Amino acid sequence: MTSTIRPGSVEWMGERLARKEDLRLVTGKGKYLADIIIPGALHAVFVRSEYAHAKILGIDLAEAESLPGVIAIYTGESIKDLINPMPQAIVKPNLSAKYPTFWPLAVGKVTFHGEPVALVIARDKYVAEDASELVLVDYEELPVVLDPEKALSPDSLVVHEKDGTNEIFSMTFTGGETEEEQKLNEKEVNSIFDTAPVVVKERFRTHRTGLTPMEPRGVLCDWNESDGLTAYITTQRPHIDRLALSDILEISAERVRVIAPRDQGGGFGVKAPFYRENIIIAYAAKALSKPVRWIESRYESLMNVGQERDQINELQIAADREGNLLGLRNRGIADNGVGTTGVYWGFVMPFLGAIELPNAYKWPKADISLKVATTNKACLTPSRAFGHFPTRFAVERCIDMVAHKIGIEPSDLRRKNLVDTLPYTSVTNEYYDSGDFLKVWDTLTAKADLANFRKTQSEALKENRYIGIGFGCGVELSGVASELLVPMENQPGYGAATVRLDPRGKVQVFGGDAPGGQGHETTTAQVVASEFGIDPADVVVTTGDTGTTPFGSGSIGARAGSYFVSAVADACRELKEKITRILAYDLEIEARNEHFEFIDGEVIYIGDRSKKSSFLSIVERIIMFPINLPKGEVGGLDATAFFEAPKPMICFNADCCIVEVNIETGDFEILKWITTEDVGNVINPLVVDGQMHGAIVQGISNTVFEEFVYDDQGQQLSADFENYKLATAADVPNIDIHYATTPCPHTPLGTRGIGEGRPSSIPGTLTNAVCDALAPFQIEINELPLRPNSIWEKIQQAKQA
Amino acid sequence: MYPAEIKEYHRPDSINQVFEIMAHHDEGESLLLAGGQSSMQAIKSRMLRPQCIIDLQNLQELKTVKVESGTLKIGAMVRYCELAKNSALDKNFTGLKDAATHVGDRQVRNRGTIGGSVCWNYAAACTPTAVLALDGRMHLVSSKGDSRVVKADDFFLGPLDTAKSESDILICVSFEQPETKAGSAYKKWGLVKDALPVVGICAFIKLDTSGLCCEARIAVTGMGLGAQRATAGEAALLSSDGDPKSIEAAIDGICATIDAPTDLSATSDYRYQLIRNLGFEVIQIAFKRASI
Amino acid sequence: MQIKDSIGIEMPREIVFSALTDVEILEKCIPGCESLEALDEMKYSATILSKIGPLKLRFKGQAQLSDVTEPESYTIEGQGSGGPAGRAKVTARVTLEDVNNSTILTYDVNAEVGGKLAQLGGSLIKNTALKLATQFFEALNESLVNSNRKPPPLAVPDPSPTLSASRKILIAGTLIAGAIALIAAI
Amino acid sequence: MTSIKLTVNGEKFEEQIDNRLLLVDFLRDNLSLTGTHVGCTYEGVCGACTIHLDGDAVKSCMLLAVQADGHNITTVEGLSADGGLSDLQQAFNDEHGLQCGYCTPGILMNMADFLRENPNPNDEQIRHGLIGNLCRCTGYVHIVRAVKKAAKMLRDNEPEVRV
Repeated sequence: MTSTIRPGSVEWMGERLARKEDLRLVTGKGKYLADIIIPGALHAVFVRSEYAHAKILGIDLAEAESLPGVIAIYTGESIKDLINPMPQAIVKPNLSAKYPTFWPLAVGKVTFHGEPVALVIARDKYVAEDASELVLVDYEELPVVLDPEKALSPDSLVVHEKDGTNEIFSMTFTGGETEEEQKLNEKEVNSIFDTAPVVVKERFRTHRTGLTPMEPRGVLCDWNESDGLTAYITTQRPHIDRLALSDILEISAERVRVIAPRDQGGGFGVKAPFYRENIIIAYAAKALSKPVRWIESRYESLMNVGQERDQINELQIAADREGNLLGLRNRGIADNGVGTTGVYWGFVMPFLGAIELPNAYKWPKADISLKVATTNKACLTPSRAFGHFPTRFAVERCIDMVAHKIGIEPSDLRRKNLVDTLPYTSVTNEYYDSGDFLKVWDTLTAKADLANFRKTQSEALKENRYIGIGFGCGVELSGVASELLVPMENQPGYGAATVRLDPRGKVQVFGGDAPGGQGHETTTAQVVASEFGIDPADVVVTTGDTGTTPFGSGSIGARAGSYFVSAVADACRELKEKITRILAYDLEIEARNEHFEFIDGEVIYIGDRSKKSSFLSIVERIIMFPINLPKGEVGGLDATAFFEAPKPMICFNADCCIVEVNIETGDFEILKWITTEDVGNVINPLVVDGQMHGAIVQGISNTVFEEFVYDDQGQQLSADFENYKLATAADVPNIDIHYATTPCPHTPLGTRGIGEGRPSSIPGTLTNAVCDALAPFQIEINELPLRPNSIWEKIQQAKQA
Repeated sequence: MYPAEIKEYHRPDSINQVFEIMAHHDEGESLLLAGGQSSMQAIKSRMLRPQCIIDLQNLQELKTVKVESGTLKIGAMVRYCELAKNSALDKNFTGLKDAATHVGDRQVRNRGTIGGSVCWNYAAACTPTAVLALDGRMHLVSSKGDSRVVKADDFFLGPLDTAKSESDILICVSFEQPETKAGSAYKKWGLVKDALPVVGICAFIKLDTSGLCCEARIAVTGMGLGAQRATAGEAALLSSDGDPKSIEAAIDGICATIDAPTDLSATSDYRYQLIRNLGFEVIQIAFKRASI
Repeated sequence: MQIKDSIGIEMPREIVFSALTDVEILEKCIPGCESLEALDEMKYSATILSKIGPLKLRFKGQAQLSDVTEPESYTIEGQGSGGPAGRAKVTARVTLEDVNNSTILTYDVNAEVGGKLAQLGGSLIKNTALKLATQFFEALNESLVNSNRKPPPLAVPDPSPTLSASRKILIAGTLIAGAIALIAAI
Repeated sequence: MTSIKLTVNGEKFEEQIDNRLLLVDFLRDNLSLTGTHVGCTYEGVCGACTIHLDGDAVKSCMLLAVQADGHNITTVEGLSADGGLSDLQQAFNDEHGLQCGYCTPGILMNMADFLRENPNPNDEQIRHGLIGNLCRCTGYVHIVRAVKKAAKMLRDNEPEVRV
């Protein structure tokens, strides 16, 4: 087999190395959740609610239970006294909100179309589905509430009666901690708006869409009295799932092991929550002491997870005639659905979305508040661009509207107000640790060549062709610091990695977070290879198994490039210190770590390059022959390091796209997409570019094609890929990526975590381009999805006006 | 997700064998399976629970494309990918080729058949629309052995509803080679490329010796009613040379008689705009192709 | 989903209304009706097998009557379950207008669909419901014209034990709407 | 139960199966060829289950296993004969044409068939050919590059030996 890894290459950081993972994935040898075989595993199929809101009067299981091959059927009533209900502290944010009580299966009533009502367990998955059809649920339909604004009105029906209200979370993010400070701030902002020469006020609506990975969810649990529970789960945070299963099922934690399969078909946040299905499958495996497997169907998946965005933002911007931004005001409303999902409960996304609303601009003053409403829809689940896809759409659109009102180029207005000195703390107290926003912006505008475009645009208009250019940008979280993650998700933010050398000089790295295809095995190997001067082929990375990896709160918020590889580098450096201490002793020279170089499989004393050792032999010496060591030293080369940056970290990117709009049909084609990225020191450009392409196309697909639709009865009408349309390869453009990097001063390698928030600047950029193309019609589009039908209608209205 | 129980699966080698198998089952219990690209969706969602499946893959005589004394005969089991490549369609029937080239995706086109598509007559489908515009004829054989030919105008009755009874088999779809010059074209609009047609429109134009239109057939789909003729639009094209004014008149005729609904995919007004936009292009291309 | 339509029946309103009460006529006219049963004065149950092309769905449903003005108009609401395929609910306002000795029957039907039926073919259902509703009333019209019924002796107490004439009318109306609803549910 | 005889990746099989067993489940569960993946339910849109049936790229979730009796099937496990990488697989590795890899087997099978019919495709043709394969991670950019590179490799080397 030809190895694509060049032996002995010197500098692995920044190398476009072909990924190690690919060799198994392109030959069909990957092992995803559904591929993991445990002999005798039973199959589970959920019976799900067909009503958006209905009492459960009774469930008749007789016929289903009599079907040969059916082993057990659970219902809410049969388990509610046997399993602790949610909420549970381990998967509950430290934020004051109303947390609904719920069990893995609906108890008393169902609150959204698709909610799990019963669980059928059978020997064969076809039989399990047959049996699920024979479970007869007697529903009494109840009225539904589907509009978040109606849900917040005092006379609305309340979905979770015990809460007494549908307003499960509300917060003001500006002015200070106390209500008085916030009120004072509000008054000051009011006066700014009263006197500002330019004020734009608009209602921005983002529809319900999100990120469905190609691999749906799955849980495979095994139980035996000696080892306890082994749970394979499609999850981004196995260590949190383990503690949650331990608390809820009351199995002491050392007898609970959660394994995220090495190969996962995408996560994008959808596999970050702790789901109720995990609980009941684990419970069933224990109760039956037989392995139980649940593979989610796409139908179930689209009705339960991957639904996010769905916000109304009443946004106002005040500015002066020269385009200096004076003030920002926003009243946000989010449609939370029923909020029955562990860790996030739905509202944590709009919470962070409000914090990130200000984006990369200097706002002297801001007044930002948010209300989150429960409705009879599926609970919001995290989706890449966590919570701030809608708020960034609102800000990036409103900034263009201000520029149009003043009569200056939107890109000039942005540049004038971009944060230009870092570190910087935003009006919502978000800390921007480092970066050069202007460098990124100027690189973009140079590539975009606006002046030339305006010429082309006017010539095209003469031929009745409407082309337009749109700009947008985004500050994104680069890992989530404990100071934000503890309150937001009740979890630590530090990265943890164990690096273990073996006597053959090979390296094993263990990480607790569970990736879903981001290439960690290769990028981590490049970091270790660069530290020890060896070949990435000699580095093996294991992730996501709570039995073998150090604690990590999960693959979330672009943690790998920021926190995980930093912990890996720290662990490597700790081992290098030990290696050089012992080598200097062996070579009988007075030298410290910085006097040695790890390169091409050797450890060389810089003072006299003839004094050196092969990496292999010094490692073998320390592990296998730990005698004649410096005082206090002991053998072994294994280190675990924990990394927490002093302050939260960010990355910054900017987008420009050019579109042509067909005014006959409202169809538009993206002719060009240019992006400039401050991604810090890059480990592998192939991987970074892949993340950017994926995020931008996800942003385009969310903005134009995908929409979760509920009818007026709360029936979810987009439960398959024919109705919930993903962008195909033929619907999206190529993407030109240009780096405009500044090393991150707060990580050992100068790397930045990138790609999590990346889709957030896409809806604004794309809609700005369409509006720019339609400038002759004075059209401003502030509602998503951005589709030809609505664009054409706006053109008709403009023609009539 | 998984089909309901299927008691019997048969793969007959002749049409008579098909009828023998069907005789053992009540009407509607057995399902004729061609490419399976539509019926398998219904079987897997369990909206269709056939007790007996009769797989037609061995019926070689249904797989041929031939021209017999001025009639193009396309076997019911001819696949989209074959239609998209078959030169026999090049002269007058490119509308069917346009449709077949953009049905679903490559994998669907490698399996799906013209017979399966016209018999399923999904509410929004390309192939039935092209067959209707091109005045195709469905050659049916019934279990009692008699065969009949049903013109497309009488074959497509409504969504999922055609003149084929449960005990009939479709042998082929035939098209009369026009004596005069003729041309056709099909276009559709969907949110994502090659999606099911929110609006699909096919035009078939015949020219007399002096290059003026002597016959015009137009069919639309995407209105929730399967393939529909738009006769009102056709008259305006007669004896024209495809000039914009008469095409506009034809489009006005179509929009006046076709009921374009509002649904999740498009508003009624937008459907009419698409009919105008695609309709104009399609008729123009049909005229151009006819005049070559 | 809304359907509004009307049909002219060359029979006096009373005859049309009473025809709507005749179980045999209804069983014949409702496309795919397999069983009809009166639960009580205001409630009725039916099993209907409806077909669209190859799709066949059996619905067990009930219909409930409300705000009746005899023999002019009434409202009915039918609920039907098609098992795993889903369900349908229909409310219909039926009005009969006397126009020089014949009747204009107008029906204004709103169909709501749930479960897979809504997800797989919402618009397909509406078009089918309209077609079947029209078929029902055409069948009713035909059966009336053929049998050339004379108006029933309304004054004479109905021999059947429980159901008063007006109640039978109402139930029949319910049936029609229920039928439409259920059929709509395919 | 019905007995079927077929060839999968060059190996002959005879199996007793249910009439209703989907071909994708037969390959994954009966033959443990788990390289073919399932990404959607009844709609058959995502393409992750694409295999070759007598050389044609088809969706194995839209076929009953009994329909494959007597036919020759190739799955992603059969794309490279000697456990190495075919030109197409190598190109995807070189150009980072995959991330999570869940859609990749379906894309490789579709594109292997596509490249036989289109030896020198441009971007637009490749993107139209990919409509039947949904990918969520890559945004398709590297996939298109990988297919283009594979086309060049295939044109330069002697044609890949069909298994």
